[in-house]
Amino acid sequence: MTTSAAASPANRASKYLQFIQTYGMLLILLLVVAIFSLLSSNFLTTGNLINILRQVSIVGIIAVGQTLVILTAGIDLSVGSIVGLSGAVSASVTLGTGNPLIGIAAGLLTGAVIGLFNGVMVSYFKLTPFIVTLATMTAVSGITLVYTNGNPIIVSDPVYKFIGQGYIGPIPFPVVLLVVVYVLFFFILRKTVHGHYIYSIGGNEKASVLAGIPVKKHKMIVYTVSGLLAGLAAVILSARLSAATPVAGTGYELDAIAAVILGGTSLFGGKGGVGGTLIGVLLLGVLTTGMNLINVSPFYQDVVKGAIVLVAVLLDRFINADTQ
Amino acid sequence: MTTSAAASPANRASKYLQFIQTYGMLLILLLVVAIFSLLSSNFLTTGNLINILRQVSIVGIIAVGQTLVILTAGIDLSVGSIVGLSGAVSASVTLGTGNPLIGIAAGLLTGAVIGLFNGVMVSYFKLTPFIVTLATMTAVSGITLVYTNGNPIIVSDPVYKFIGQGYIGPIPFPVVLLVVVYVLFFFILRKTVHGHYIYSIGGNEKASVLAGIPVKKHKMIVYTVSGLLAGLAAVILSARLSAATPVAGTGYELDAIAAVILGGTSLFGGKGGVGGTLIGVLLLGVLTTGMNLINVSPFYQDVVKGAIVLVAVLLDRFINADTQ
Amino acid sequence: NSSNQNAGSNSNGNGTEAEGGNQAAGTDSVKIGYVINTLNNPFFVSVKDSAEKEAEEVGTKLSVVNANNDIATQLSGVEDLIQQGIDVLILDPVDSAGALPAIQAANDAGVKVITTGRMVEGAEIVTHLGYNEVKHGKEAGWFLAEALGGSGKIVELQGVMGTSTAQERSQGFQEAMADYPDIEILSSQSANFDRAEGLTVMENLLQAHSEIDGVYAANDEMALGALQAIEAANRNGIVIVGNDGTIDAFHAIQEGRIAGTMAIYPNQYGEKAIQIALQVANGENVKELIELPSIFVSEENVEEALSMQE
Amino acid sequence: MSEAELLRMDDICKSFGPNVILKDVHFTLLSGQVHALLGANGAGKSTLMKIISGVYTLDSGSVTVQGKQVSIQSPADAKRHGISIIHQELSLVPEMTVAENIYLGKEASANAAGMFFSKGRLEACTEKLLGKYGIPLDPRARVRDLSIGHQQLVEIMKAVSDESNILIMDEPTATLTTGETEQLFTVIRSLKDKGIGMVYISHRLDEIQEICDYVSILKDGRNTAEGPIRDFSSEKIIEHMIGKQLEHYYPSSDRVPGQPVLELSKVTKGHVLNQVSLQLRSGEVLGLFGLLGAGQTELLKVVFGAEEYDEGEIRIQNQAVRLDSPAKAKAHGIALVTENRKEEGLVLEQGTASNIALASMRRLSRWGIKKDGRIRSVANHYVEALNIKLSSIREPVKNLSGGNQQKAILGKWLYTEPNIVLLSEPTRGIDIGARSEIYHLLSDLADQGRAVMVASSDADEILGMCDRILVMFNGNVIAELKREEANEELLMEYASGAREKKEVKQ
Ligand SMILES: Nc1ncnc2c1ncn2[C@@H]1O[C@H](COP(=O)(O)OP(=O)(O)OP(=O)(O)O)[C@@H](O)[C@H]1O
Ligand SMILES: Nc1ncnc2c1ncn2[C@@H]1O[C@H](COP(=O)(O)OP(=O)(O)OP(=O)(O)O)[C@@H](O)[C@H]1O
Ligand SMILES: O[C@@H]1[C@@H](O)[C@H](O)OC[C@H]1O
Ligand SMILES: [Mg+2]
Ligand SMILES: [Mg+2]
Repeated sequence: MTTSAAASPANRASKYLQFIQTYGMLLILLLVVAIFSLLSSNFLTTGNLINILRQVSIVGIIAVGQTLVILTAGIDLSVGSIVGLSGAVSASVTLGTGNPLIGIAAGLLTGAVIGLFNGVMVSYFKLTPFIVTLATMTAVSGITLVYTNGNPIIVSDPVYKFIGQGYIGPIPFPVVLLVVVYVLFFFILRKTVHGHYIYSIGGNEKASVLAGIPVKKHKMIVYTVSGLLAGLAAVILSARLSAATPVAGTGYELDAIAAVILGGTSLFGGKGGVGGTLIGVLLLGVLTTGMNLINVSPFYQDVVKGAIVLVAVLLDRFINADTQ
Repeated sequence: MTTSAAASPANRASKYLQFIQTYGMLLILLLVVAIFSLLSSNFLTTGNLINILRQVSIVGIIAVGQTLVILTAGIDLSVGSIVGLSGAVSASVTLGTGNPLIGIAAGLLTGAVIGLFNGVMVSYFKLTPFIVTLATMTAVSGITLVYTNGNPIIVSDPVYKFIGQGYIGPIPFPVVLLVVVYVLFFFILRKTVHGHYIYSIGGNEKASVLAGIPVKKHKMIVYTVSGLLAGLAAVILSARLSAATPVAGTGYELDAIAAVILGGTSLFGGKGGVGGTLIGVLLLGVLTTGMNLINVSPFYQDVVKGAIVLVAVLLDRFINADTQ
Repeated sequence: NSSNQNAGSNSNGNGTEAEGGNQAAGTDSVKIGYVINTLNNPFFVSVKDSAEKEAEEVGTKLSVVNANNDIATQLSGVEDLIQQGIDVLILDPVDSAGALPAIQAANDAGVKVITTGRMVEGAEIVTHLGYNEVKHGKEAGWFLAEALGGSGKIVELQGVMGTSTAQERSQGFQEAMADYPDIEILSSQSANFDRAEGLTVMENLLQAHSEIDGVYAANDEMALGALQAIEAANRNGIVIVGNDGTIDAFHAIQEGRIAGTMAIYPNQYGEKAIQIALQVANGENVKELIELPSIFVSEENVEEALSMQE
Repeated sequence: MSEAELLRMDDICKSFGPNVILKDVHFTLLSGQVHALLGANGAGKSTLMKIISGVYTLDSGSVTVQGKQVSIQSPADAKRHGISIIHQELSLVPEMTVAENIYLGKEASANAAGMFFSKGRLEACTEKLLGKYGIPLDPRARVRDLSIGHQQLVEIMKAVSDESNILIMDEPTATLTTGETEQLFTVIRSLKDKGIGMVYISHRLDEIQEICDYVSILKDGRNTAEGPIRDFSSEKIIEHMIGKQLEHYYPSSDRVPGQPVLELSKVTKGHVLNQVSLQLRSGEVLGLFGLLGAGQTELLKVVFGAEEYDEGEIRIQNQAVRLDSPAKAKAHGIALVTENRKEEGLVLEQGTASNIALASMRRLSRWGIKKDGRIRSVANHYVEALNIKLSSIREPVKNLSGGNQQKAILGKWLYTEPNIVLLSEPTRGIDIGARSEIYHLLSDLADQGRAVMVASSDADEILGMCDRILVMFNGNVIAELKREEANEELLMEYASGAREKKEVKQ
């Protein structure tokens, strides 16, 4: 066969391009890290790196669910509001039952149920994801206010707090969770049938239906997972803070979406993955911490952040110029 | 020609369906209006209807620009932040020069320049609209804080205030502007080559490029117009308040996008128009005002709003069941 | 002109001991971190400006971080400041809950903590510069009730639902109203601490109620927005009361357009926070609780209030 | 018309990454010439044409248009130099009307005022244009609602209306029926008389013989032969294209069909299918012939559960079934090879392996986890069996040539090992060598006792490969013919409604 002979180098080249494409942003991240390290001697320390990882764990986990949803060409605006409600539920159930595990389960379940609702609306009722999840976002924030009567809920249960404040060896527990979630979903996207279908649905939903794939079911699962992961983020957040506040999570959806797209996943579906998302999450986290460390005035922080993000995507574009 | 004969009724049917499709949401709007009218005797009064129109004028005008952008399969997240900066610029220039017209021009120009910047990034540098306009949004809010040092700017110039508080006969001037903008862009979308290209670019960008259309130029124009209209909204808002506040406009992008999508324009481009957007804007405006009027507890307002939006899109889906 | 010496003299019940003590040795080597709950309104912008001004005057290093009204960002900000190697942390909590881990993290790193504004239960802090939002809501409510002669129809504009400021001010206001059976609260609506929303919500309330005698707004931004709506509708004679004591509000009081505001002098607040932080850094003794000057400002004392707000 | 040189390409090289696609290719087009560009799937025909039409830029070489060396950087540049192209892949705006699509980018030529846009005037111009060439399209119809063949006609008229000197047609007839093809030839002849030079790409060699004056053949991105058509018999062309002679183009069949496995009785769907009844037996290849819009595609989709039907009954192995989703149909052992590869067939961003595996994930996984090694070997098997030309089974299929994309879709469905294989225009865009392989492949399936039903508007292929033929007209099955009794004239007579309904055996 003529093809196999030609295949090897081409294959390698395309792998190389793909590497650059995904990891162009990684290079940029490293560049930003290098710059901050030069500007502040406190930046490149183990303590600070762990600090950054812990800080990004919450949005980082939400961004995994968001990646799945966006890969199917959908969007989930409700995740931020789920953080508010799930946190309140898990904190209050922990207080009520005295059992943190039941509390945590309740928080996760709350997230999953809201996600399932979104999924059903999007898949079975064929509603636009943007509007459905926007409506859910609005309604869920309202439900949180009603549920908490607008008041924060303090939790001091040590097991509960461990989720957010504990350590496994030198590694903060939220970071452990972050890593587990990324590894798990990296595997799911690459190695499972469900992951395969996520790409095919996002790449061409019609062709997927015609290939006999239960597209609705898989889309529904994706939204449910997104809700579930937002629930997990809620538990971590409330455990980190020893408290659930009703406004917690506001705006996290945008941070998560930004990280996903910075990481190279297309809003039109079918292209990308959680590896890129992690880089996007880290880039945003490093920016925030770095600017605090080198003491950029708060009024200028947004200017600098916006500018750096723009420069990052421009650089990325030039790195990838041929691959388009 | 066998087909032409068969085509006419099909064509008429499709027009009819299109009517229902666009105006299904109109029916729902009327339903919501009817319900509020039953619940509050103050709702269906000329005074209140004018009140609603004046209130929606700001987001309504922004939503026109957003419609154009979304029709090209883009998105503009920066419009809210433009409202902040353009308002500050137009107010401060009005104070500085003593000439409200120069101030207003400066405000509009600010919006247009930011929009142009977005447009260049999206068209010529081929960056993802979501990330570009998110970065601009962040940077522009920062610039506003730096420019104003975080403080509001009071304007009391009567000409300036007229833009927001004046009347033409019984009609508030912002409402006049709203109507002019909608009529103008309804016309542009339907009757000009530029409008035609907006649809073709959103419908199939590749085909548009292959047809030799200067796609980049037209996309750039669309973002510029979106910025310009956000600048206009900023002038109206600051004139209405007799003050420009640095946080003005925060979150308006989401309201505008929601209105556009509720109005039936597809996030994937090529389908929709400003007629639907107006209905979306009105629906959201009516909800807010209606709930204030019937005195829904603020704790429950979001729950009700989210639920109604969801019911609206569900109803709309059933009305349009066959057209999909 | 605003020398830091006058901080205590004209405000009610403050107890700073160390006037003049802030020039103590080693100021320039002290690093202060300030996590401020929000910069989304003029009140906190003034707090920040005055703190920065004071820090510059005394020549100490100050890093300000904006928590953006989010407790997680607040915690991150504290962590970042600890990484930066600050000596003293001034924390202006976003919420009365959720700040504990941040304070603990600072303590663990050997950073001394001062809180301002809201009290954080059970936290290990050197001192608290505080005010009481329930009390503020109450005082503003009383003023409004008295201004209406103890009877009338009023509306309440609340802040961002679910934030402790909004909750506590509303609670105080409602408690005050309980003392006035002849005052009817027609409606309580949220305008999210925002001027533009204050305008639109008030426009709607004016549509809904043909008779409104008074407006209680949980902050001045909403009060000023409501003012625009009322003036545009020519509904003269509505008594408006706000909270915060921003310059814009003072001017409106001067012009007789709003009746009063529950003022917490933001410039003194920032300035004093820095002074106390320095004392703490230098190991001086400070009181456990320092009440911040807050006073209701109306037509009567607005000139004085304005002169203090320079 | 004098035979002036309109276009000349010399030493054209083009690579994608490390893959050399075109190597020192030359090509010359004269005024009034219809120049066939031939080659197997993936030979580089479309790539060469995309270079002159501004879609790709060349790596090296020169392009001369009417004696002047030019640099073409964009489709707009190409138009300015008087070059138009009918792309192999449809590039229409589905939400827009026929008129809007035909005049896309040249509204000004139909409108008086440059900035303003009048739909009415576009429609009038379109009406005139369509009338001139006798093309039966409604200018006001939305393209999305047209069958793919009609969409192709729109694409053709779009290029024709450019009034360019140079017109490139990349497989314009792949989706057209004989009748439509004749219409296109009329168009071509009239353009030829005006001195317009045309490049004509097709895998249908009879068309080449009929309409072309001159032939250029590419193989693996290099020129292999060229000359006047009279010097090139079809056999010679094939030899230059694929490097060998083709024997047994169509398989010979002496099968005896078995029991009916699929039966439709009085299946009706709107105006598209009218009381359709038919039987498909195991061990037979059943042909479904019809003109554009006769309803064959709809019929297959209904059987596959991809579209609903209003009334009637479908039975599989004598059991009445309700097939309301492709997933269910698949579970009943049915496969459908769709006709519109980009929209319905492929996940373009994914590789060939991923696409081939898509419909068979259950077999290619355990506990929900993919067997990657198995997927690779399956993909490699079909790449070999179907001779798919690609650089890697992971390379996005959007980079494959049209014909190779079609083969990937075939591979996907073959691997599901269906008992009932439905195919809609399965050889569309496939080169002559591969086409013959597919015919043999389908024949083998039938020999193994599977049931094959092929919808095609290519009468020749229907006649060559099917054991039995049903003809559709206006949503009705109007005739059933045995292979022996059928011929092209008869098929056309039924398909065009010129001959009345013939008794259809139930
Ligand atoms: N954008 C691209 N990136 C990488 N490879 C490409 C790209 N476009 C085409 N190719 C490769 O170039 C080769 C030639 O493709 P081309 O489309 O020109 O073939 P063709 O002769 O038109 O074939 P067909 O008859 O199947 O249409 C193929 O192997 C194809 O995979
Ligand atoms: N979604 C749709 N909306 C409106 N009409 C449609 C739609 N889909 C198909 N049609 C019409 O139904 C008829 C049958 O279409 P179908 O695709 O089955 O034709 P076909 O015989 O397979 O034609 P071809 O030979 O072009 O493949 C056509 O007239 C087509 O225009
Ligand atoms: O005083 C208010 C402050 O406490 C709150 O957090 O934000 C709004 C302000 O006006
Ligand atoms: Mg080709
Ligand atoms: Mg068909």
